[in-house]
Amino acid sequence: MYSEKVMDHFNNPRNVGEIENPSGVGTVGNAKCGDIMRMYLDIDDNGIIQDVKFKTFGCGAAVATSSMATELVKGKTVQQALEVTNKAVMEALDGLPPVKVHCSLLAEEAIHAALWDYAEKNHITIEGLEKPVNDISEKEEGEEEEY
Amino acid sequence: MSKLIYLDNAATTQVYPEVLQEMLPYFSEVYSNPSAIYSFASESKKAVDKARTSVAELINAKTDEIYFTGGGSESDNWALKATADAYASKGKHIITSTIEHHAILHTCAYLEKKGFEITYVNVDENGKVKLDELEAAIRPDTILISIMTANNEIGTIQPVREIGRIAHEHGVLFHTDAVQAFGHIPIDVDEMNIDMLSASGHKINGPKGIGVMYIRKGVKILSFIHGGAQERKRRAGTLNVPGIVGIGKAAEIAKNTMAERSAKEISLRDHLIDRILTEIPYVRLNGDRHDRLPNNVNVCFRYIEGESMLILLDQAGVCASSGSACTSGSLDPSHVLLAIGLPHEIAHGSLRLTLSEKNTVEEIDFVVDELKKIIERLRSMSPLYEDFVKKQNK
Amino acid sequence: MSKLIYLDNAATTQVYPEVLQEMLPYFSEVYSNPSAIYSFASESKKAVDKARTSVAELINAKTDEIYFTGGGSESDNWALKATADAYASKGKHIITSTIEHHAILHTCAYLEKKGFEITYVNVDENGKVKLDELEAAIRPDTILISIMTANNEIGTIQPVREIGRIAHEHGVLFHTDAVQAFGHIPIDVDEMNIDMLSASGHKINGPKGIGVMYIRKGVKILSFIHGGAQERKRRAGTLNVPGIVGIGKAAEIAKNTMAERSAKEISLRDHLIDRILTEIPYVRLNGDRHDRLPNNVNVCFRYIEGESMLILLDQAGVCASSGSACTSGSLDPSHVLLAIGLPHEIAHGSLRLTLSEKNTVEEIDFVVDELKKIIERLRSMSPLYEDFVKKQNK
Ligand SMILES: Cc1ncc(COP(=O)(O)O)c(C=O)c1O
Ligand SMILES: Cc1ncc(COP(=O)(O)O)c(C=O)c1O
Ligand code: FES
Ligand code: FES
Repeated sequence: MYSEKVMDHFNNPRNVGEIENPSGVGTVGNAKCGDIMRMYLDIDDNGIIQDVKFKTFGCGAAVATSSMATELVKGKTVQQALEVTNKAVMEALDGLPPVKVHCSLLAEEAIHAALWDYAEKNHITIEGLEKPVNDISEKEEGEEEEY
Repeated sequence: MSKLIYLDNAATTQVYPEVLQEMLPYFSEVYSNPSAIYSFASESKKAVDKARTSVAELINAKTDEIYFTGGGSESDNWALKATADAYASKGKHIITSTIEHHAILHTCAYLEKKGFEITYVNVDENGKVKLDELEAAIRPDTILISIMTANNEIGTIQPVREIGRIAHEHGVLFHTDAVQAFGHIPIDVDEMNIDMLSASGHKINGPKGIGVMYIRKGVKILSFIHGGAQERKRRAGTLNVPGIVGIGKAAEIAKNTMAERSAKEISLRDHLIDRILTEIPYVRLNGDRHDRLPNNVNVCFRYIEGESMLILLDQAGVCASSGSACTSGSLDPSHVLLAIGLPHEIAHGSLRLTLSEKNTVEEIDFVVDELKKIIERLRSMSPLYEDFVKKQNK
Repeated sequence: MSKLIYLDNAATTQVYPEVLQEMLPYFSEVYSNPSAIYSFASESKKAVDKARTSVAELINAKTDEIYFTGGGSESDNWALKATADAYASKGKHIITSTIEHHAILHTCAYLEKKGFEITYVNVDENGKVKLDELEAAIRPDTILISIMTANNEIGTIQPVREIGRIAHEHGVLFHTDAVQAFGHIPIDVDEMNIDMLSASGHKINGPKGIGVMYIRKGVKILSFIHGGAQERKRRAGTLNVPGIVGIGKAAEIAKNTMAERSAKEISLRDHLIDRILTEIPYVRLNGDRHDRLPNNVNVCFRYIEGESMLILLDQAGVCASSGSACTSGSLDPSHVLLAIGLPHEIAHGSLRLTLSEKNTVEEIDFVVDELKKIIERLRSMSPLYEDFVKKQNK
C-alpha cells in the first residue's frame, strides 16, 4: 500500500521526540479521523530552524509525513519552512495512497501551528502565515462519491 | 518465528485442503450445469443436493429452505430488500441494531431512501442488543427485525433466542446475519425462531463468493436476483457448483468439529486475552467476556493508533485488523466501537485478533511479546501518551 | 463412441485446466482478503488487479471500469435496477428486446411493478432487433436501452454498434448483456458506445459464480449489493479471489485464442448445420445464418418434441438443450423462438447444439448420424407426423 520511502520513514522515523523549551510548538488534530500531530521547533536568532522534533498519533502515512516534514524544515529559514506544503512532503515520499492524502495536511498544519506559536511568543508576524485551525478537517476538499 | 501467524479469521479463512479436494472435480470434470436434462447434469445436481443437506443440518433447517447466493452480503441485501418489497403493504418499519455489518446498515440506509423507516436499537457496553428497547420499538407496521447472531468486530453473541421469541410474539419476521456465527457456534433456526439467516462460505474455511440464505417455509420474500428458474425460482443464475460443494463440505466439517474446535479456540483466546490484559497497561477488552465468539479477541490500547500497530505486526509476520478510522477509509472509527460507547480516540487504538484452531500457544505468546514492544514504541512517539504522562507526573 | 460429446457450451463450459491451475493457489495458500492491510493481502490484491486488467483488455475498457460480481444474472440485475434507481428522476422508460435472457426480462417485469415503463422491441425472423423500431421507441424519458450482444438460444449477433450509436445520439445509456458474446466475438466498448456490459465466467471456460460488470466512467449507477467498501464502494462483499483469478485467466486465453478458436468453431458449426439441413427433412435453422455466434447451432425439427430428443441424445452420450415447453418447466416454449415468429408446435421441436473448439468433426458426424435415427424414431411415433404424411399422400 505504501511506497518504500513511506515505509522507511515509518520504520525509522527521523526526529521523533520533544524539545525542552522550544521556540515554538504546535499541535494539530483532525477531528474527523482523530489523529494528532505535535511539532516542536528550535529556531535561532537568525530565524533558522536548528532543530525539530515531532510526535504523532496516527497511521503509517501520518508518521511518515511528520518524519519527512521534519527533515524538510530542518536547517531552513522560517520563510522556507512555510513553503513545505503537504504536496512537497508527499512528493518527497514518492506519493501516498489517495485515502491518505489528508494525513499529509496534518504535517503541513503542524509546522504552521508551531511557527504561529513561535511568532506569538516573539511578537512578530510571519509573512504569509495564517492562524492555524485546530481542526484541519475543515480545510479538506475532495468530496466522497456516494453510491 | 518467520512463519505467517494469521489472526484475521473473521475477515476470511483458509479453504481447508479437504474442502478444496471435494470441490476440485466440479471445475474441469463434472462441469455440467445442474439444471440441464442429460445425465451428465445429474452428477453435479447430486453434489448440490448433498451440499444443501449439509448446510441445512448445520442449522437444523429443512433442505428446501436453503438457497445458495454469491456471498454473505448478497444474502443480507436479499433478506432486507426483498422482505421490504414483499411486505411493504403490511408496513414499512424495520428494526435492526447499531452494530450490524455494513451489508445490513448500508442496505437499511438504502431502504430509508425508499421510504422505509428503520429503528436502530442500541447495545450495552458489551455490545449486547438492549432487549427492552427492541421490544419497545415494535409497532403495528413493523415487518422485520434483523439482528446479527454474533458481531464481526467485537465477537459479542446476541441473545438470538430471546430476540426470536420477541419477534414471533409480536408476529414480526426475524432475520439474523449469522455470517460470523454460522459453523462457529450452535444455531437452531427452529428453537431460535429464525425466519431468515445469512451465512458465507469463506468464514468457515469454505470458498469465497458463495453464500447461504435460509428462508423458512411460508416466508413470502421475493427474488433479489431475477432471471432463470434456479433455486426454486428464488435466486437466478447458473449454480456455482464447486462453490456450493465447498460450502457444503465446510458446513459438514464445521458441524462435526464444532465442540472440539471451539474448546481449543476458547482456550487460546482466553490465554491471549489474559496475557494482554495483565501485561499491557491502559488496555480495554471490547465485547462480552463470556458471550463471545470462540475465536475473537478485540482490545483497545490507549494513546496509539491501529493502523500503525497493524503495520508493525505485519512486519513481525502477524496478520490482524483494527477498527481505527485510519484503516476504515472513511475517516470514522468502527461504528461498532462507537456504539459500545468508546470515544473516538480510544476506538482508534483497537486491535482485532481472530484466531483459528490451527493456531498454537507458541504463536499466541509470540504475538503478545511482539505486541508489548510495538505498543511501547508507538506510545513513545504519541503526543497523547506524552500528555498523559505529564499529567500523571504533576 | 462412449465418450461424452458435450454440445451445451452455451449453458456452461468446462473450466480449462490451465484456468484452474491459476486459481488453485488462492484457495488454501494465498487465501488472504485483498482488502486487508498486511502484506499477505497484497498477494491476493495483485492477483485481482491482474485479472481486472485481463478482463478490461478483452473489451477495450479501462481497468477501473471493471467490477466483479457473482455472475451474469447479478450483473444484469445490477445494470437494470440500479440504473433505474439512479436515473428515475430523469425518466422511467427503458427499452429492451423481446429476446433477452430472463435475467433481463424478469428484471424488467420487476421494474414494471415498480412503476417503470418498458418497451420490448421486436426482432426479425432471424432474431435481429429492428433498429427502426428501437429508434422510434426512444422518448424524452427513456433512460436506458438494454439489448444483448448475442442471443443465448439462437446465437444471433445483434447490431450492437448501431444500437450504441442510436442510444448515444439520443443521449440514452446503453447496456448490453454480453454473457454469450464476451470472449467469443470481438467487443470494443468504446467503438460500440457501450456504457454497461454484463459477462459471466463460466461461459468462457472460467469458473461459475463469478461475473463482470463493465461501467463506463461517468455513469452514475448506484450499488446493487450494499455493504463493505469493496470494488470502489460499488459492489460489496469479500472478493472471490479464486473466481476473479479464474475469469481473468479465462479472459486472457479468450483474447489470445479468439481468432483461431472461432475459425475452428465456425467450420465445425457450418459442417453441422449443413449436414442437418441437407440430410434431415422438415428442419429449419433458427437465428441468423451469418451474424451468428461461432459455436451456436439451433434448429427445429417439425413434428417432434425437444425433451424426447434430448433424452435419446443423452443415451447416445450427447449433451444438448432445447427450447421446448417440456424442458422449460413453464409450459411455454422458449420466448426467443416465439419472438422470431415460430408457432408453438414448431418451437417445440427445437434443438440447440453449442460446441467448443475441442469438439471434432468425428463427434459432429456421430451426432448427426444419431440425430437422424432419433428424429426418424420420434416422428414414427408422432401423431402430427402421421397427419402430415396422410395429408401429403392425399
Ligand atoms: C444471455 C445471458 N444472460 C445472462 C445469463 C446469466 O448468467 P449466469 O447464469 O452466469 O448468472 C446467461 C446464462 O445463463 C445468458 O446466456
Ligand atoms: C457479520 C457479517 N455480515 C456480512 C458479511 C459479508 O459477507 P461477505 O463478505 O461474504 O459478502 C460479513 C463479512 O465480511 C460479516 O462479518
Ligand atoms: S492519520 Fe488517520 S488516516 Fe492517516
Ligand atoms: S408433454 Fe410433458 S411437459 Fe410437455
